[in-house]
Amino acid sequence: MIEQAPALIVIIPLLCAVLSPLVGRIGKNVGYVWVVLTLASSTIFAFITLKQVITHGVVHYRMGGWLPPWGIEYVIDHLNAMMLVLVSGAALLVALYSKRSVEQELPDKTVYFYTVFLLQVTGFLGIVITGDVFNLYVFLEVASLAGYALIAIGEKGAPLASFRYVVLGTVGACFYLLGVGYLYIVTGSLNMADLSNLLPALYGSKVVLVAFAFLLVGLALKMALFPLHVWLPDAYTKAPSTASALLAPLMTKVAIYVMLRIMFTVFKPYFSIEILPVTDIMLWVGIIAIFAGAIMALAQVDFKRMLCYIIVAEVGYMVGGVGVANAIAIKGTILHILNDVVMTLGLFAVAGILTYTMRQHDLSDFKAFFKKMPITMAAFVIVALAIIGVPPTCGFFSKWYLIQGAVMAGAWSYVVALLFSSLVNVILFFRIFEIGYEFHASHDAHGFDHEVSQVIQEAPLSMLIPTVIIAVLIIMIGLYNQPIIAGIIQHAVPKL
Amino acid sequence: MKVLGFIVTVLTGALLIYGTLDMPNYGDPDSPASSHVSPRYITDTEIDTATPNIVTSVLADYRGYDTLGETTVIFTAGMSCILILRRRKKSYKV
Amino acid sequence: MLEFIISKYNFWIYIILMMIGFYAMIAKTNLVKKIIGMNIFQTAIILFFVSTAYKSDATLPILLNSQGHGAGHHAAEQVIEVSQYINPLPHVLMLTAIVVMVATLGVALAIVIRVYRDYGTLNEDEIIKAIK
Amino acid sequence: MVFRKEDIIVSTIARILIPFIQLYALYVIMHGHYSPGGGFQGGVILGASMVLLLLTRGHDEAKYKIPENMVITLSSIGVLIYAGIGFLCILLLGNFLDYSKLAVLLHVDPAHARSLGILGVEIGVGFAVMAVMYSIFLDISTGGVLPEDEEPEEGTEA
Amino acid sequence: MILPFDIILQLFVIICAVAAITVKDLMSAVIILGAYSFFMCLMWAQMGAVDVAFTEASVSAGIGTILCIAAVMKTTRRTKD
Repeated sequence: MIEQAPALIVIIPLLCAVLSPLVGRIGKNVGYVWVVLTLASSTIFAFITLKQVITHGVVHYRMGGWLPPWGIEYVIDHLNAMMLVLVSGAALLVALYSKRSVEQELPDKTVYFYTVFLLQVTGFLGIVITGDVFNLYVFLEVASLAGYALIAIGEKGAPLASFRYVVLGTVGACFYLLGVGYLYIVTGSLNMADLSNLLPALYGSKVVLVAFAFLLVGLALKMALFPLHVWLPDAYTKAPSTASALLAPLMTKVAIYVMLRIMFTVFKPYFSIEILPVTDIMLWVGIIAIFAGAIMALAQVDFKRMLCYIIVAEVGYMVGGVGVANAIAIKGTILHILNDVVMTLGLFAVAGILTYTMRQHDLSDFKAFFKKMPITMAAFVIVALAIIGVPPTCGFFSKWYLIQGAVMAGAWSYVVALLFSSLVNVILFFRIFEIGYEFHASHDAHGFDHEVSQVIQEAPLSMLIPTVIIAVLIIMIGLYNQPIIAGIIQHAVPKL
Repeated sequence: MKVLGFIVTVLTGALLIYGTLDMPNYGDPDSPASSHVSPRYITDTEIDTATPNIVTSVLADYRGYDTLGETTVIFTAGMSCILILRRRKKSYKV
Repeated sequence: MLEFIISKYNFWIYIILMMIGFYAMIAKTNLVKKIIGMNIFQTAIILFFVSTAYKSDATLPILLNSQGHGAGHHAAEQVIEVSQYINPLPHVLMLTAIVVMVATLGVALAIVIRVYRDYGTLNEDEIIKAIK
Repeated sequence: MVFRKEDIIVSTIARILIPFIQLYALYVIMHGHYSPGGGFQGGVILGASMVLLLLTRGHDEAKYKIPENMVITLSSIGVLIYAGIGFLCILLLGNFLDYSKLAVLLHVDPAHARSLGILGVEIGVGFAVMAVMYSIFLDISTGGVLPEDEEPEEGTEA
Repeated sequence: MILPFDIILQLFVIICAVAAITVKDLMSAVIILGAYSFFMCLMWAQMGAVDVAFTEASVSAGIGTILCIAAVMKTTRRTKD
C-alpha cells in the first residue's frame, strides 16, 4: 500500500467530500467527525510520502499506469512533499478548530459547508502534488470555486467581495490557461518534466516569453501580489472565520509554490534569472508590496482586515526572496512558506476566537483579553512575536535567511523593506497587546462601562487546543529549524 | 475605469499578438503540438483501449485523472450553489 | 506578407475576442455584464486551443474503418496515418475547460443573486452608493 | 418567477418530448466510444430534460418525481462511481484509474477492460452532471428558497 | 477549411460578442450570448472538434443560457451599460 500513498493523499479527501452530504444526514456532529477523520488520514499518508521522499528521493506515481508524457504523472520531490504535509496538516488543524465557530455562524449549513471545505482541501492537495500543467489548472479551479463559495457565505457584504474575487480569480486562471496554451502550441507537451526538457531549445522564442509572462501574471493574481491584491482584504475579512482560517494561510502559499514550480522546474532557473530579468522585477514588486502592505495594515481598525494586509506584505517577502535569486534567499523563501502557513493560521485562529466571543472583529474588541482569556492571549503573543521575527520563534529564522541572502546579493533595499515591515509589525501587535491590557481605561474614556467581566471566560476547548498547538508548532519549528532545513529544504532549493 | 480598462486590454492584446508571431502556422500538420505527444494517442487508441473515438479514450483513460478533476469541479459547483443560495424555512422567516 | 497574414489572422481574431471579454470584465459596472465578459473570454481561449489542434486536410479524431469491439486483436494490421486525423489532445483539454466554464458561470450567478438580495441592484456604482 | 401556470399545449408537448430527449441522452452516453458524445454531453442533455420537466410542470410536481435529496445523492453517486472504479483498480493492485486491471473481474483482455472501464466512468460522469445541472438550475431559478418554504418575496422583486 | 464560410462565422462571432456586452438590456445580452455560443460551436465543428462543439452546444448554448435567463429573471434586467 506504501506505493499507493501519493494517490491516496488526494483521493481520500475527494471520496470523503463526495460522501459527506450523504454522511451528514445521519446526525448532527457526524459531519465534523467525518472531516477530521478524513484529513487525519490524508495527513498520515502525506507524512508517509514525505518519509519516502526523504529516504528514497523523488517519488513518481503514474495515473492509470500510462507513461509520463502521455498520461498524468505525480512527481513528488522535497518541496512537494513538504507542501503536502503543510496543506493537509493545516487543514486538519482548521477542521479541528472549526466546530463551534461553524455552529455559531452557519447553523443550518454545516453539512454543505464541510463538503465544500473538503473539496477546497482536495483542490489544494491536487495542485501541490501534480506534475502536469493542465491538471494543475483543473485543481486550481476546484480550489477557486470552493473558495468563492466559502467566502460568499460570510457576513454582510461577503457576496460582493466574493464576486470581485470570482472576476479576478477567473482572469488569473484564464491567464494561466493561456500561458499553458502558448507553451503547448510550441512544445506539444503538458508534462512539467517533459516541458523542462523541451523548452531550453526555444528560450529565444517570442511565444515562450509571452507564455512565461502570462503564467506569472495569472499566478500573481491568485497570490494577491501587491498591485493585484485588491480582491484579498475584503474577501478574507468578510468570510466566515473558519473559511478565512483555511484560505488565508493556504491559497496564497499554494500560488507561490506554483510560481516556484513554474520558474524553477518548468523553466530552468537560468531562464528566469538571466535570459529574462524577471527576478529583478519581482524583487522590486516584492519590496513595494512589503511597504504597501505594512503601511496599509497600520491604517486599519478592523483586526481581520489588518491581518489581510499583513498577508499582502508577507507575499511581498516571498516574492522578493525569489527575486533576490540566490540559494540562501530561496532557502529562506521556502522556509518562510512553511513558517507563514503556521503563523497566518495562528493569527486567523485568534481572529476566529475573537469573532466567536465578541461577534465582531475590531481591534477594540481585544479589550481586557489578557484577563478574560489568558491562554488564547499567550498563544497570540507567541504568534505575534513570530510575525515580528523574535529569535526563538520560527519567524526569525526565515527572515534571517532572507536578509542574509539579500546582503550577499547586495539587495539593500529589500533588507530595508524587511526591517521596516518588522518594525511596523512591532507597532501593530504591541498596540493590540496594549488594548488587551487596558480595561479600566475604557470606563474613563467613553464614560460608560462596557461591562467588561473580569471572570476568566476562555474560548471553547475545540478552538483553544488547535490554537495552542499552533503556538507550540511555531516554537518547535523555530528550535528545530536546522534539521528541517538540512533534511527537506536544502534539497528543495533549485540548483541555480 | 473605462479608460484604464481599455489601456490594460490593448496592452494585453498587443502582448498576446506579439506572442503569435513565432507560432506555427494555422493548420500546419507538422507543428510541435501535433507531432510530439498526440500521435501516440491516434495510433495506439485501438490497441490500448479498443475505442475508436480518440477523444473519448484520451478523455477517460489516458488523461482520466483530469476528467475526475472535471467531475469534481462540477460537483463543487453544485455544492457551492446549494451552500450559497439555499435557505431553510426557519432562517427565512426570521 | 499576405501569406503570413493568412496563416496567422485566425489567432488575431481569437485575441480580439478575448480582449472584448476582458474589457467587459474590467470596465463594465453591471455584474451580469462582467459574467458575460468572463464567458466570452473563456470561450475565446477555448477557441484558441481548438485551433492549435487543427490540421489542414485531416478528418475528425474518430478512427475510420474500426472493427468495433474486439478490434484490439487485429488493429496491428491496420496502418493509421497520423496526419489523417486531427490532434485530439486539445479537444480533451477543452472539454474540461468548458465544464470549468459552466461551473464558474453557475457559482458566479449564484453569488450575483446573493448580491442582488443584499442591495437590490446589480450596478456596481449603485451598490457602492448603497453601502455608504 | 420562472414557473408559470400550467399550459396544456406546453405540458403535453413536454410530456411527449421528455422520454425521447432522455433516450437520446442515453444513446449519447452509451455511444461515446464510436461517435462524438460521452458522459458529459449526455449528462447535460439528461439534466436538460429534467429542467424541462421542472419548467413545464412547476415545482410541486417535479418535487415528487425528482426529490431534492435524490438530486444530491445522485450527484454524489456519479462522482463515487468514477472515483470508485479508480479505487477498485488500486484494490486490484494497479495504479489509480488503471482500468486494465479490471480485466480480472470482467474476464476480458486488458484493452477491452479499458473500454468497459471508460464506459463505466462515462456513466458516472453522466449521473453527476445530470444531477448537478438540475440542482444548479433549481437553486438559481428559485433563488434557493424552495417552494414548500416559499413566501411572497416582494422585497427583492424588481 | 472553407475560407468564406470561416470568415463569415468569425465576423458573426465578433458581432455577437460586441453586441452582448454593449446592449442595454440584460435579457437581450444573455440571449445574444447564447447566439454567440452557438456560432462558436459551429466554428469548432468546422475545425473538426466535434466533441467540443457538441459539448458547447449542449452546455453553453443550452444550459448556460437557461441559467443566465433564470438568474436575470430572478434579479433584474435593468443595466446602465
